[in-house]
Amino acid sequence: MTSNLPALVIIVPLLASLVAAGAGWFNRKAPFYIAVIALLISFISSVLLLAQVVATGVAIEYQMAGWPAPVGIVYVIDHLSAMVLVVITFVAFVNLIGNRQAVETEFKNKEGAFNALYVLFTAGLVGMTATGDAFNLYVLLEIASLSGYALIGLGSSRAPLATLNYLFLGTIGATFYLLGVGYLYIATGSLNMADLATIIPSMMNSSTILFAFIICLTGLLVKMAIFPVHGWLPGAYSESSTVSAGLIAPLTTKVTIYIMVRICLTLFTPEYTFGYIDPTDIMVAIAVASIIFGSLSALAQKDFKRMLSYIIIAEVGYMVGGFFLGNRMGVSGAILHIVNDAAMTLALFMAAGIFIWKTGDEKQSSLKGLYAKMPFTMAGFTLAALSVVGVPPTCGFFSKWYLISGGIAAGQYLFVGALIFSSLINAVLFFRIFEIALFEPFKSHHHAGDEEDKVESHHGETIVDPGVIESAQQYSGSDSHDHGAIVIKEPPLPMLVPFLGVCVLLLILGLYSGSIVNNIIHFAIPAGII
Amino acid sequence: MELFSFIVAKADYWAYVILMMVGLYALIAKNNLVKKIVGMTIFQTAIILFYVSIGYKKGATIPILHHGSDHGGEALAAHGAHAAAHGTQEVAEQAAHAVAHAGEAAVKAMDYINPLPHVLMLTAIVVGVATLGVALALAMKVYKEYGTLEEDEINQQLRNG
Amino acid sequence: MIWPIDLIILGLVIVSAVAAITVKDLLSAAVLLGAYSFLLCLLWAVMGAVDVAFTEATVGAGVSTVFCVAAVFHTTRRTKD
Amino acid sequence: MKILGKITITICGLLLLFFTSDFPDWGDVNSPASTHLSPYFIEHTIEDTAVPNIVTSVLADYRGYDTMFETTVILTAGLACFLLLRIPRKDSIHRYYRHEPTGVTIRVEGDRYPKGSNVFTRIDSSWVPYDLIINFTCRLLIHFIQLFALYVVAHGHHSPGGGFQGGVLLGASVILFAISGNLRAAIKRFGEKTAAILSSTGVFIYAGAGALCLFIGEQFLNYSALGPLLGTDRIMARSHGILIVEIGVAMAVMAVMIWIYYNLSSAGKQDEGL
Amino acid sequence: MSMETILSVKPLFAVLVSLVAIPGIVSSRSQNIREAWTFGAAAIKLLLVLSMLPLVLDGNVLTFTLVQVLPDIGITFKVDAFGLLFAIVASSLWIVTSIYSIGYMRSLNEHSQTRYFSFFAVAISATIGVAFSANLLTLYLFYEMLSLATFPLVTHHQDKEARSSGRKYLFYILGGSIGLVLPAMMITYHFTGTLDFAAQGVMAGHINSGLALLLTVMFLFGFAKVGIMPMHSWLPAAMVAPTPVSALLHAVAVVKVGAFSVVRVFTGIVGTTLLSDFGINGIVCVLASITIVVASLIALSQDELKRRLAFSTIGQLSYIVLGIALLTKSGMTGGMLHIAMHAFGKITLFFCAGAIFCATGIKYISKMKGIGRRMPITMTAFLIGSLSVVGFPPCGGFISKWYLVLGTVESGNIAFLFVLLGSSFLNAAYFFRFSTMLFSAAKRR
Repeated sequence: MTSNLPALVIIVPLLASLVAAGAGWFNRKAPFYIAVIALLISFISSVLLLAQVVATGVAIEYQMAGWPAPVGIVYVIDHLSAMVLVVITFVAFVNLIGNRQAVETEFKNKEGAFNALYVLFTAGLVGMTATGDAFNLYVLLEIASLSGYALIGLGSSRAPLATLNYLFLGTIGATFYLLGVGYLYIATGSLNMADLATIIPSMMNSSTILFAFIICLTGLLVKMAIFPVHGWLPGAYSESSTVSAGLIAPLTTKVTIYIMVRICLTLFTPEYTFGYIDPTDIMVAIAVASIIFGSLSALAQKDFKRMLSYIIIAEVGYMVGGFFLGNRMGVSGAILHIVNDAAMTLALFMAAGIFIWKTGDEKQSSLKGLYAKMPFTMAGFTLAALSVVGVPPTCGFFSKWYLISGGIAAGQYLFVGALIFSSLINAVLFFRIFEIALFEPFKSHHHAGDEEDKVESHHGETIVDPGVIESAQQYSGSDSHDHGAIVIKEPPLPMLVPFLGVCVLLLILGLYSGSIVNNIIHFAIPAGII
Repeated sequence: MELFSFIVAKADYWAYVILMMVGLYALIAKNNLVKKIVGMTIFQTAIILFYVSIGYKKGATIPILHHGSDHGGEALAAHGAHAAAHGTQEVAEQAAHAVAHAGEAAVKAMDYINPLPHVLMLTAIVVGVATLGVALALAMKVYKEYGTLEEDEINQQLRNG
Repeated sequence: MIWPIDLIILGLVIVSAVAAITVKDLLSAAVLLGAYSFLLCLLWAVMGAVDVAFTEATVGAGVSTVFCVAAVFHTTRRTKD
Repeated sequence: MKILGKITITICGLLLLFFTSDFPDWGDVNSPASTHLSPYFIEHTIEDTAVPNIVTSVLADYRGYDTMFETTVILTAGLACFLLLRIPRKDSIHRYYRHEPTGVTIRVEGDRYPKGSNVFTRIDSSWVPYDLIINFTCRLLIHFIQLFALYVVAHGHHSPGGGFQGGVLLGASVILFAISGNLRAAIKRFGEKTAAILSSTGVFIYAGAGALCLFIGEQFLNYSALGPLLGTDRIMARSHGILIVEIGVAMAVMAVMIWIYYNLSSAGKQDEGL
Repeated sequence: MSMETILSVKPLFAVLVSLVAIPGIVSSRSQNIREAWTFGAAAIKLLLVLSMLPLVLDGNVLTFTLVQVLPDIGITFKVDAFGLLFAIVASSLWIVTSIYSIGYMRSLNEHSQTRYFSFFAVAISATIGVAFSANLLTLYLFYEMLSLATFPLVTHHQDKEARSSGRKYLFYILGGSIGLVLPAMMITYHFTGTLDFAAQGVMAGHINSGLALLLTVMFLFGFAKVGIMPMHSWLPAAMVAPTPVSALLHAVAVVKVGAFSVVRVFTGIVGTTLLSDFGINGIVCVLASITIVVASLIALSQDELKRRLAFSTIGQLSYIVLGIALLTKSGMTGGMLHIAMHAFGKITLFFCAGAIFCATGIKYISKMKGIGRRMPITMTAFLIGSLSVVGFPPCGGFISKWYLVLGTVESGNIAFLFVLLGSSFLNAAYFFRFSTMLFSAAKRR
């Protein structure tokens, strides 16, 4: 069975989504568990694949339908794709188990379709990551996109419009990519990435190849929402339901960046990308614009999820800029940041999910006094926020380290400056939230118990001092007798534990980033990049 | 005549660019959501035109083989019919050539149009209709929410709260 | 000698595409899109892509048009551009 | 926006036009596209898969993996439309009933039914009388459409067509029935649940056939593994495998087309259609 | 004396021990249990730190690498004499401060005491981490950890003033570390390929004079905790914190971490030869001297006792920087000693200030007339503390100041001697004017 692992990673979610879609018509609880089990199997398979690749050091090739490379479609699991597979399946799995209650309330009577689409989205991303065929990538990209549209579209009342914009730009991006593949096909007659990589060096001067590169890249840049074409992202992510945002926000942009890395390094060889075309200056300039724009726009947002969305735009700039620095440090940083940013974004959106679930409001001001009310959640949130700011030893610091190192080595001091600037802005953003959550007295969101809470947060411990948590829980416990007031306390354990797990993971990723880089990313970058 | 053959050689590619730009224009500049969706469909089908043009080979026939014993007769007939339909000298010659070699079942690649782009484009068509369906569903939801399909009117409503 | 047919249909395709995005009535746009798809289907038949033509005829000209009409029916025919 | 659009498309268009000059001529037999990979398919389809329609063999076998996801794309669209549009509860505002003997139309508020409902028939609010010819013609046509669709599915190995086209035709026949009559009658014959489950089942047949190959011990979707099961040699097994998946595709595509139509034409209420 | 490098896990334990106590502190059901945790951790920490003393006195160096986070940089601990001195000062003062905190917090019935003790423990952990850092990255890590852990302590009162002070605090500290130290560190790493503290620095031979000057200045200002003007104004603002916090953190841990970091970077990264070869130390000396004089003058004019102490601290910190930047043996010794001596002296003064506030609720010097008669023991302690800070002979402060003065003489730059002496007079002025006032007759009621 181990030889079939590359297929299992994607087949299990695919079959499970079909079963879940059908089972939803008979049992409302079954689809969720089917989805969870499938994602777990997929996650385990991808971990095994990663272990196998790291142990042997050789890429695994799997021939779909038994046809060898240029004729049929092959899956290629190398260090890079195995790592991204682990990230995708992990994020999907954790986000789903952490949001069971939210799914049940937000998608009532449509659990089957929702879980099926959720798993299909994951399957699409997994396929995109693993495939070695340029056209197959397009098909899977469309699966991920279409299921993504559906997941996002069923959010707030503004979600359909935002999703429609996303759909238009997403289609433009995907179609551009398809056109690029067509240009490659007309020039070379092949669709297999490895095959193309052997042909392209012999026809470096072909303008068709050049245009294929440009247009593929343009399509992917639209898909990853870099600065001039970012318009769809904030609306789509902030209006969607939290469980969808928790899946899509960490993964879509990151996987698209992975695809960009894959296309530039595996399909167009590094010699072509960095040697012949050398787009470093212009791409880094775009990245810098994206970082600065994303950071400044985030500063202007009142809505928590919207702010996170703009941070994502800045993070996209990190990765694109880092990759196109074209040196080993920068590319390592970009790849490491794919992993780290996925984890950070997941943690932040899970935190957002918990806040919204608990307070029923997306405004930053609704976080008032939450430190006293839900200390564990806020501790996790603080950790995630510090990671985005880039405080060691959280993982965000280390990818930033590589990116800045790469920037200095490449002499792109503007990029270095933008990274530092964005870190400072992020610090301002998150400390603003910390302040609100720490200083402002807790405001009851549902009128009842308002007075009592105010008293408690200021002087509650002057009488007895049983420790913050106990007191907070006691008070909220007594609040719950109030008619219909939503009491803010820690979320239920199935929600809290996965969230805290992700937050701890941020630390672990940070501490072990050295081994990740040495054992995985080092081998994922072709030797041609120094 | 030189110019003419040049036009014929590239006309399909030009046409695809024009169609693509028509679609892209509608996507970017049109105000009505359904119009944008129409533009999106045109945009996607332009790519299909591009791919199918890649696959076309002069003097070749449709990518369905006439083969061996059991279906040989039908396939041959079909093939002949196609050649006749095209009415070109070369195709007829190719057909005759193929008939001559039918017994040996030696298939020559240059006799048949490249099937690979067709396969890819079947997928693209299906993706197109799937996207269309989802886009229309979203447009209907938008209409239900705002009572209009015009983007400027929707933005007006959003601005007014 | 299929190029004359090819060129003529290409011209018609472009005309119908432009018409579909300029006509000031969404139902007409939907129907014109159907016509556009059908012309493309002809074009592909000419180029020997029979399977693609068949698919375009059923999916593009058939079902897509029905979907568009259904959507227009449930929203509005009005358009400003 | 208009000016921006015009500038964009002018720049893009000119760039694209400029780069077409490097293309091989239209119909060039010696272009890379025609010489690199595709000759393999043309020359080996019979010996590999015993399917003369190269498009079918490439679609369902060489690149069968693509096609599986192509079917999944369709399913995704169906699920997406359902998730986005479907309103489970019925909006009980008002309905129209027609008294058949007299032709009088009455409007009923709420969820009630008029007494003696065997003489009353429910009609759509946009109902137009005297559609007898349309009704009759369409119902006559539907059988032929379906027959042709089945032929297309089954004969995809040898002639243009296959699961997709056949599936769409099958779906179109039901859609035609819904358009010519009314949506409720169509739903009564081919319910939403049926459509949903059939669509999943169709893709499941495809992916399941692939997974079966995997469990037998070959690669995913390598139908030749099914040879012993079907009692044929490995090459014919591929041919049969293609037929199996084409049936799955047809099922899924038909069901999804109908499902999307139900949701789109009734804005998710599945009450009154076009 | 044999210089040996010993692999030992003790430094890690010394750092972690107070972190381990946090779950205990958080989950304690009563005040007593919670404080028992604090004391236990503090005692163990001090014992751990002291247990390393004999080895280090023999001239050994203890190292331990926790994890290799970057290809050739790990989170690595190294215990040498200077680091250990600082660690002993910090961990012994933690015990003292804990006792003091308990009295202070209980007597004032402060809220959120659990949070207070937890973050206190984190802050100490970070301080020890800084003391034992073997490379700049590890130091930076614990430096940031300290900045963040002290934020809730500084803003403990959660009122408007605390909030604006907290903002200021973060703005200077985080802005300095992210905006200046991080890039400086990266540039250093890029050119030298290492961040380990080496005896002669790592920059020599890799970096030209202009860049070296730029990096030095970036480090000096970036470690804003050292309070070189103009990066000083967070320190008076942070005095809104409860007094134990001001005492331990703003007299000992935080500012001394800043000074310690600067010393480490100057000696271990930039390297003394480079500093003197390029004449960078002169610029640093001038910056420090300006800070010394200006801070002392401002201190004179402050009426709030804690603010006066704060400006005094700013001045005293620059003594350390000045001592190091003189680049003479005595100057260096003086600077390093001054870290410890000033810590003990200043913490005494802060404790007294807190005691006055607890007992009388008075914050302003002008209202404290005659308070010495009501609290004679406290005020005697205050007098001794201030004598030490001024540098009177029997007190610890004298020793360090003596070495500093020697250093200025050795360096041959008499101007700095005058700066030192002049500021000592100013110190004397602002403390003794106050002290005499304390013991003068109280106003008749």
